[in-house]
Amino acid sequence: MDFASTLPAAAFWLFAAITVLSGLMVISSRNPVHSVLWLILAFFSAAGLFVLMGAEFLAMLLVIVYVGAVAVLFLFVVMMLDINFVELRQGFLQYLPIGALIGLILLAELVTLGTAWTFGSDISLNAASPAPAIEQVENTRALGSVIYTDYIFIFQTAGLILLVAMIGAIVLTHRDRVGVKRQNIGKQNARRPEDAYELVDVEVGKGVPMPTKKG
Amino acid sequence: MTGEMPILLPVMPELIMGIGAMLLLMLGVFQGDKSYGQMANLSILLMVVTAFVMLTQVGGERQLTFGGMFVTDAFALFAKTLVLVGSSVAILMSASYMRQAGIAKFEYPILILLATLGMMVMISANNLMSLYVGLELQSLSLYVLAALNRDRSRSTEAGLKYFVLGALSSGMLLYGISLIYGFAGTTDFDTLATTLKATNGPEIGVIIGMVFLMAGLAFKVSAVPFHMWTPDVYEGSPTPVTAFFAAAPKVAALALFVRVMMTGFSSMAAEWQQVVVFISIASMLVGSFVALVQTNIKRLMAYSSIGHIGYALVGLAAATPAGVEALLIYIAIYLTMTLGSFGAILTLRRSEGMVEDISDLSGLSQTNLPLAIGIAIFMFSLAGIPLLAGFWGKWYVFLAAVEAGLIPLAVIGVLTSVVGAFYYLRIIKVMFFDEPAPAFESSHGRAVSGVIAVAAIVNSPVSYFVLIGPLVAAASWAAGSLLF
Amino acid sequence: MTIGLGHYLTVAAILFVFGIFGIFLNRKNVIIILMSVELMLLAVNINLVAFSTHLNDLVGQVFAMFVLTVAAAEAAIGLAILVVYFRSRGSIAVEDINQMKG
Amino acid sequence: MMYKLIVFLPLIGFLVVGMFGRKLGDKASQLITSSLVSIAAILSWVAFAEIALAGQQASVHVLDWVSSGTLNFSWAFKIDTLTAVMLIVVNTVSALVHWYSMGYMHEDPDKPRFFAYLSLFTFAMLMLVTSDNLVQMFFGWEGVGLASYLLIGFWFKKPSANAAAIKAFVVNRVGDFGFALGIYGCFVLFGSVEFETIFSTAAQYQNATITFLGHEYHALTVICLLLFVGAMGKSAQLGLHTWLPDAMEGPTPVSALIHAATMVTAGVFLVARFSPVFQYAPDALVVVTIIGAATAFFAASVGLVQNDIKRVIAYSTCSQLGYMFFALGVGAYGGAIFHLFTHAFFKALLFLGAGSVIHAMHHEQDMRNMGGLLKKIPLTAGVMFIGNLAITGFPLLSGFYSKDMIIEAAYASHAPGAEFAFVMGVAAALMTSFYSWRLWFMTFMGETRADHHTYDHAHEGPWTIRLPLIVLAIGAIFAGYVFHEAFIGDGRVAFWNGALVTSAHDIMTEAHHVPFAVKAMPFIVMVLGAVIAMWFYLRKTDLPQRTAEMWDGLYAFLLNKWYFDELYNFALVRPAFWLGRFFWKRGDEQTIDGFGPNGVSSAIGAIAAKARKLQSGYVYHYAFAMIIGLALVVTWFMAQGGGH
Amino acid sequence: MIFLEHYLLSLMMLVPMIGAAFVLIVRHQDKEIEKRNIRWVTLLATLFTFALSIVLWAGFDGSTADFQFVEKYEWVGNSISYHVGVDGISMLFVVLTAFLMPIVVLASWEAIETRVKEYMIAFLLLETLMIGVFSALDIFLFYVFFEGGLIPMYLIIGVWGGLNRIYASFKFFLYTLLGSVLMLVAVFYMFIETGTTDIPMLMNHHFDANVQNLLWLAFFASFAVKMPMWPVHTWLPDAHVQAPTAGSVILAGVLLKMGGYGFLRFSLPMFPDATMHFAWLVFGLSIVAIIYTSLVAMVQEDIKKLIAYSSVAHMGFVTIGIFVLNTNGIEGAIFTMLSHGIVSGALFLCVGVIYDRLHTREISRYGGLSINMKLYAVTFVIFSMASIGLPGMSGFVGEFLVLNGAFTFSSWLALLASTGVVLGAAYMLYLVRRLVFGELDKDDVKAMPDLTLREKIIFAPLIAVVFWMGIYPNSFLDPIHASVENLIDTKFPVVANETVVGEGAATEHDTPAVEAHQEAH
Repeated sequence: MDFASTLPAAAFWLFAAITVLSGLMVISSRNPVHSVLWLILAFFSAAGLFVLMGAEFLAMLLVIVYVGAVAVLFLFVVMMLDINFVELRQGFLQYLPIGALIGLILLAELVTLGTAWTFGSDISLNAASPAPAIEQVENTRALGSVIYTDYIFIFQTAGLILLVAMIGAIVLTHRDRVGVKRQNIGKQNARRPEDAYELVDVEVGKGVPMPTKKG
Repeated sequence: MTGEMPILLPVMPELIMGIGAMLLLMLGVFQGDKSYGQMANLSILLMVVTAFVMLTQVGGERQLTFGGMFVTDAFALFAKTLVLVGSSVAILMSASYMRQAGIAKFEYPILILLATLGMMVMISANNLMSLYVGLELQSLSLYVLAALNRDRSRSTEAGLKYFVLGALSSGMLLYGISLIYGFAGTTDFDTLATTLKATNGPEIGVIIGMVFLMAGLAFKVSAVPFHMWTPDVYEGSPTPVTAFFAAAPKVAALALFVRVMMTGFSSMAAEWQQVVVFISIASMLVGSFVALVQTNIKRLMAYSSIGHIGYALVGLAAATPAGVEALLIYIAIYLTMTLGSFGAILTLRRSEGMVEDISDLSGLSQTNLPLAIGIAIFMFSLAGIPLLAGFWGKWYVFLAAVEAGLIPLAVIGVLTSVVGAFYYLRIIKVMFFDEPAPAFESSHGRAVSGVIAVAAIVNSPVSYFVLIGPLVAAASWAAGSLLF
Repeated sequence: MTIGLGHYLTVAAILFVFGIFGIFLNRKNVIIILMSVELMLLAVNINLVAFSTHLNDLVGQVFAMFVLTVAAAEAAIGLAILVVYFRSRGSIAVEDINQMKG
Repeated sequence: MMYKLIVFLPLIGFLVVGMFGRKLGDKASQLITSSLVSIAAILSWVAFAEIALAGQQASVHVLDWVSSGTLNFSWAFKIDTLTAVMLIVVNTVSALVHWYSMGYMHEDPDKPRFFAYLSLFTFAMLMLVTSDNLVQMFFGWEGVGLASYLLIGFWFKKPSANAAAIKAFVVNRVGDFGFALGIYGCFVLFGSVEFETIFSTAAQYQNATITFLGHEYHALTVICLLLFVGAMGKSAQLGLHTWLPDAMEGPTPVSALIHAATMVTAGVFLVARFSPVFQYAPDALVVVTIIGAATAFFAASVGLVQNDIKRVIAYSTCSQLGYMFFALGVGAYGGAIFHLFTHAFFKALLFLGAGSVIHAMHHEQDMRNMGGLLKKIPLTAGVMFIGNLAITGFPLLSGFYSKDMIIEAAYASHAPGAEFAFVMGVAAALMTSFYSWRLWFMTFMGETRADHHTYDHAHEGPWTIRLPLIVLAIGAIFAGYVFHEAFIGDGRVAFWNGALVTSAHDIMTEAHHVPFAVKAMPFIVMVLGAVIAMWFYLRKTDLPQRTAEMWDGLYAFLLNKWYFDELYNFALVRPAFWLGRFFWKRGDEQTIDGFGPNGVSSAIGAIAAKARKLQSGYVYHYAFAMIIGLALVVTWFMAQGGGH
Repeated sequence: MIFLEHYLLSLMMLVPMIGAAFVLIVRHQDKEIEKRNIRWVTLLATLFTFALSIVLWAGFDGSTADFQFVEKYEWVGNSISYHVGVDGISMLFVVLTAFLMPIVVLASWEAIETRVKEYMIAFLLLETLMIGVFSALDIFLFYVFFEGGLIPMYLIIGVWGGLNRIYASFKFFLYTLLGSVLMLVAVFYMFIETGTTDIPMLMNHHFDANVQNLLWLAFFASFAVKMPMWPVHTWLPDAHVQAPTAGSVILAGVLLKMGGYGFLRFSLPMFPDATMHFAWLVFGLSIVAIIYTSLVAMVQEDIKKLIAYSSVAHMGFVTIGIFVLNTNGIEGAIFTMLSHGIVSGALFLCVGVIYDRLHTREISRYGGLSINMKLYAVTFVIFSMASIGLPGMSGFVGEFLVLNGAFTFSSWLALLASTGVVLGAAYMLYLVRRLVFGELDKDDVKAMPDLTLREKIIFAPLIAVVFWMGIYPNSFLDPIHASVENLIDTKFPVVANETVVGEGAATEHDTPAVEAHQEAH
């Protein structure tokens, strides 16, 4: 067993174990903050797996986008909402057996499927964007060369998706604060004396009548 | 291919929509929410323009662009026309409701535009990737729209449920895509088709991938057992949004479903037919049974739509050109029925606000006969009673099913339609046989009345003489354009 | 023992099932569900990249990238909805989200 | 044309009076109908002369009726001797009853209706007897049933009248049921329902068989028996007789016309008309003989103890009809018709006499409340005396010729059942004599048992009542003497002229040559009966009472008419209602609706309510459903192995 | 006239629709005048349609079995066409429909006071659909009309019906729908196998025997419910009882006939093998219907329910007549349907007359009507007698022909069916007795006036037709012959009659027998 082949294997086992374990913790932690942290760990280790598979760019993207943005966003929201850490209520265990059974069946099937994968004779001919040899073009460059050309349509649409996300987030969460006093210079400039005050003849013994509604 | 300028002509409608939407967005940002009416009108105009541009392509060849990721054919044109109709009518009907509910935000038409764009991408998708992005563009917009009335807990709950389950479904869909990609080596439908045809007997991985993919698509069309979001989302969302949900996205998702199955997996029909038959039967059953016990009209319409998707899927289950044709006819007619029905629901306003209970329709025929007749037409049409347009849909889908040898499916279908007829009849009963409740306010605006009137005429027996011929011809032409 | 495609697929499958589990066994709060979704998408990405490598085809990686992008957008929307929901109801416990049923 | 007039004049009367009766008024209505029927009656005698006496036949086509496939029949008349005889009987008696009713019904407010019904009846009866095909006969058959129904229920306010009317119609329908089946059988066998065809081809089918109710039978026997069921219903033969006594709820003229002289003899007419076919069905004739004889005996026995004056006569009628039938059964067709002919006179006479009594007694019908009326209404008593003599077969009166002939024929016949018929006939004759005289003695002799007021005011009716009585009395006396030669004597072959199966060497020839003891037998029993009646009701007036007590079981048995009504009520009527209610409540409502529409809809509702619970509102349930669905399908395909 | 010949049927369907359009636009400030105008417009439209139906009858050539007054236009695709026409089997049903319509309009003249406009529109549309059903020569068109008729009838029962109208209207609608959707599937199959929905073409197609059985059953499901046959008859009593008078009349008079018509138009000619195969099933159900429902009718306490049950029994005769597959049976069945259309319609009108006066259908609430309502009593008795099947009236001819045909087929059948004749008399007379006879002892009943002029106008033509049909039925049978005989000759040349006449002497005297037959004709 030579080092060159055992090292990636060891790395795989390490990353895989961490990924799976932290994945489990994400869904089983009581504290959502912990969950987020476990999620971050899962992303990190998954990024490791990506590297092992030779997808460096994606690994980097995963760390930057996910860990840097998405996970932080999660954390932010968790904190913002200030959620009580409610206990596990009744009913969880009630569904666990059947849920676990179904999950296990599904898992078994998917795993069987994964191990059953065979390299079809002419499937590689289907490759729409055959990966160039890593010695000639590194992964990031190779991706970059197709994203803006072959996949420009998808790319643009993905952009629109992000736009929707933005509009959505704004339209849902943005609100005009009521009661906030803002300076309106135009209004201030347009203000005339007549708008501000009114001259009233006060008859003796009658008092001042209620001012009529103005402005 | 790399470096070549892609052909843009086929994608012109989408370009117009996308650019137009962004321009409108800018306009909206500058003008603020008070520009809602203008924005809505401009959005409709944009869609009309898009439709016109699109319809110039009628009669053209099937065209691929962007490396085969985008396809334009008669099928796409047909479905996109329906989608544009659905979306623009939804906007048209919204104005007064949105104002009265205090959510007349300029983003609303923009979101619908973007969702519509997503649908158009879905319909024209010829690649799992474009399928996915189109789907997500649509879905994300819809999630937001569902929660649009953010101060109303029902609306936000609807958005949340829709989002959570939608995310689950797109997870499934993606997992399926990844399996298909892995086992077939491609994401392109045409290549997929040729690959699958070449191998004798499909790879198990492809089948399972396809099942996952179908699960995701079934969610989008709200077929049982992936339907459970539907009633809650329909009930919770603002009514014009529900109207929109019930119309355009259904068309788009069904069109996508058909295209994936009939082109990419055409050689695996034996496998996916089983699934489609299963979900179709389940949908028809759930749609007709559970609707019986509903009291909220919007929920009722949700179950009704589940049932109707079941009927439409009968056409897909046939897996024949006739089946696709039937499905297109069905969905086109369904579009008019559902828009009309929701138009009617939008008129149910009393001084205390919108009402949504079936019992509120009590004695409507005596307080507002034209509206009652309109609703009656929609209900009989939805029930698929002859003389009304809905019967044509049933006629063609079950015809296709019988032709494909799926006689048990057809029998189950017609039997559930009898059960379904019960609750449509119940609405008519409430309107015509019961003692009148107080009349509704007539503040719903002329647009809604117009939509109801047009939809009622379309669904009335008039359709038998004027509309059905062209519709069948168009559907047949559209179905024929799919590569079988 | 060489690490083959099957290993990666297995990891992805486990993650995916965890994601599913997280969605339907979770009663605590919705954020966990959103995270479960992220786990599912991660599983998908592992699949895609694994296939991409073994098919020697960049499409998988490109796809994974778009999935990442969309997942981010999805997370944003999801969190936004979550926030407005919390504002209107004061809770995000999954068990409380059943105003509408039947 | 004359034949059409004969038949349609009463119809015209019915239509005119039926539609405009209230405008025309009572007098005009009565006169119109009575005159029209009288004209018809006169024309009938003319027709009788033309046809029977001159040995002619006629057939008249009026209108096509039904043609469907090979089935064709028309409204058409077949006038032969048999028809001519019946025309006389029907029209004459009808005319007399019309006139009689003018007197008898003068207090009734609904006279136009009554006369319209009478004319309707006459028309229907004429259609029956003149028919040239089975269906038109059936038309008349049902038509007289309808008229009978209407007339029995004429006093529709009386529940008993209504019940009797319905009973008459429904029991007759049972008979018609057989008749109709017989018609269908004829069509199947002969390919036609027209008499000409049937009679002319009957011989060819004498060995033919027909599959009836899954078995193969002799075709003509089956058909004859089915037709005979019809005859039994109309002629109140044993089993289907129960309606006739109840029919006495109708006004008395109706009883005279319909339930004595004409309608009830339709069965006899039918069998006689079908004699060309019956002669090839000896088994059927045996049945006819036995039923007829049994009826003769049964009805006479019941007549012994009845107290209602009309019921006695009704059972008497029933009994006499039995005679006619066994006459037919033994092949003495002419004898049967002759008895029908004479019976029409004396039975109508008896009924109208009874009507006169009832009229005199202010609608009292119970003989126990009569007595001593001889002084008050001597004419009535006289004509009823004549009637009694006639019916009991006093020599030279009409019954003597016809009834004795029948008994002799039964003796002479060697057919199975004939001996039985003879014995029964003689026994019935004894009883006939007894009850007839019992009636007369109870009504007219002794001290009156009526209350004084009624008795004092008892008087003869107007001339419209008296005249018909006198005419009929003349008929009762002379009809037998005048016509016996033609009907049953040596001239019979020429007289019947093929209308009945007669030949020079048939049973009647044999009947003329029976031993004297047999010939004397009817006379002896008649005298015996009369003497016993005298003994019981004139001498020892407490004897009936004591006899009844001594034989209380038998008495009750007879008084309750052999418990036929109770039996039918128990075996048919009540089960029918019980079944109807059972089918309705248990069948339709509980079972068919319960498991059908209502059951299904509530089951669907229950399923829907359960299914609705699944939609719990919880996101995780929804997700769970999705995943279960997915897992199921995946497992399905994994288990299949994916086509590999 | 040429115009009429070419477009007569379409015109007959169009006229009521135009009438409905007119009714829709009738407006007047005074609601009473508006109602009056609406009624007149409706009456005129229906009368005009009736006049056209007379033209149809007059122009009908009874010597041929071909379809006449045929109109055919391409409609959808090249498969479905607008194809209408009549033959001997359908022509008289069209006339019947057109005949009954003015009568029911008159019957509703005063009985319907609320929502007159909708009411009249519903009836006019119903007329169009009913005429359409009987004249459609395209199975799609037939189905559309057949089912479409449910809508107005549903509304008529539901809006203007009695207390329990909602249950009845739902039951009516769903029951009928359930039956006919199965037929729809069969129609699909036939369309796919033959590529056409054209009825004459389908009649000439021979389906495989096994397929025939299934198709036959599917059609049977629809027509048996519509007939209605036992045990799917329970919707009828409810519908009849709850429907307004005019609705009951149309229901009994026309809608029930669609089932029998359907058997004759589809089941027999298209699936002859299956028809023979299943004949005993039909007979069994019909016999049960006749006996069972007659008994049930006897114990009814509601007049309309009684008549409704009697309809079921009468329809039992119809189905027997149809399936004995000989000329007499089928012609008798058609005739019975026509007669029943008139008679039971008239009986329901009779019920309507007293219902309008006393507002109850309970038999025990009436009695002795022949004292204060003489004309009414006469009318009622006439129709009762016609219903019983008294010779000389319409009911007899059909019943006679049916039973004659049945006897030819099997004596058992005729025997059992004939029991209905006895029971029919029993329950009808029992009803007559309780209704019009007896003592007049109830004050409110005493106060009821006799028939008004309007009611006399309603009943006069019905009575006339009842007698016409009974006395000279050839007017109605002549147009039928050719079509029925064509049907039997082409589809059922050999029918296994169980009532077989044995050889006997017939062989020896073969020639004379034939001669005798020839003489008889």
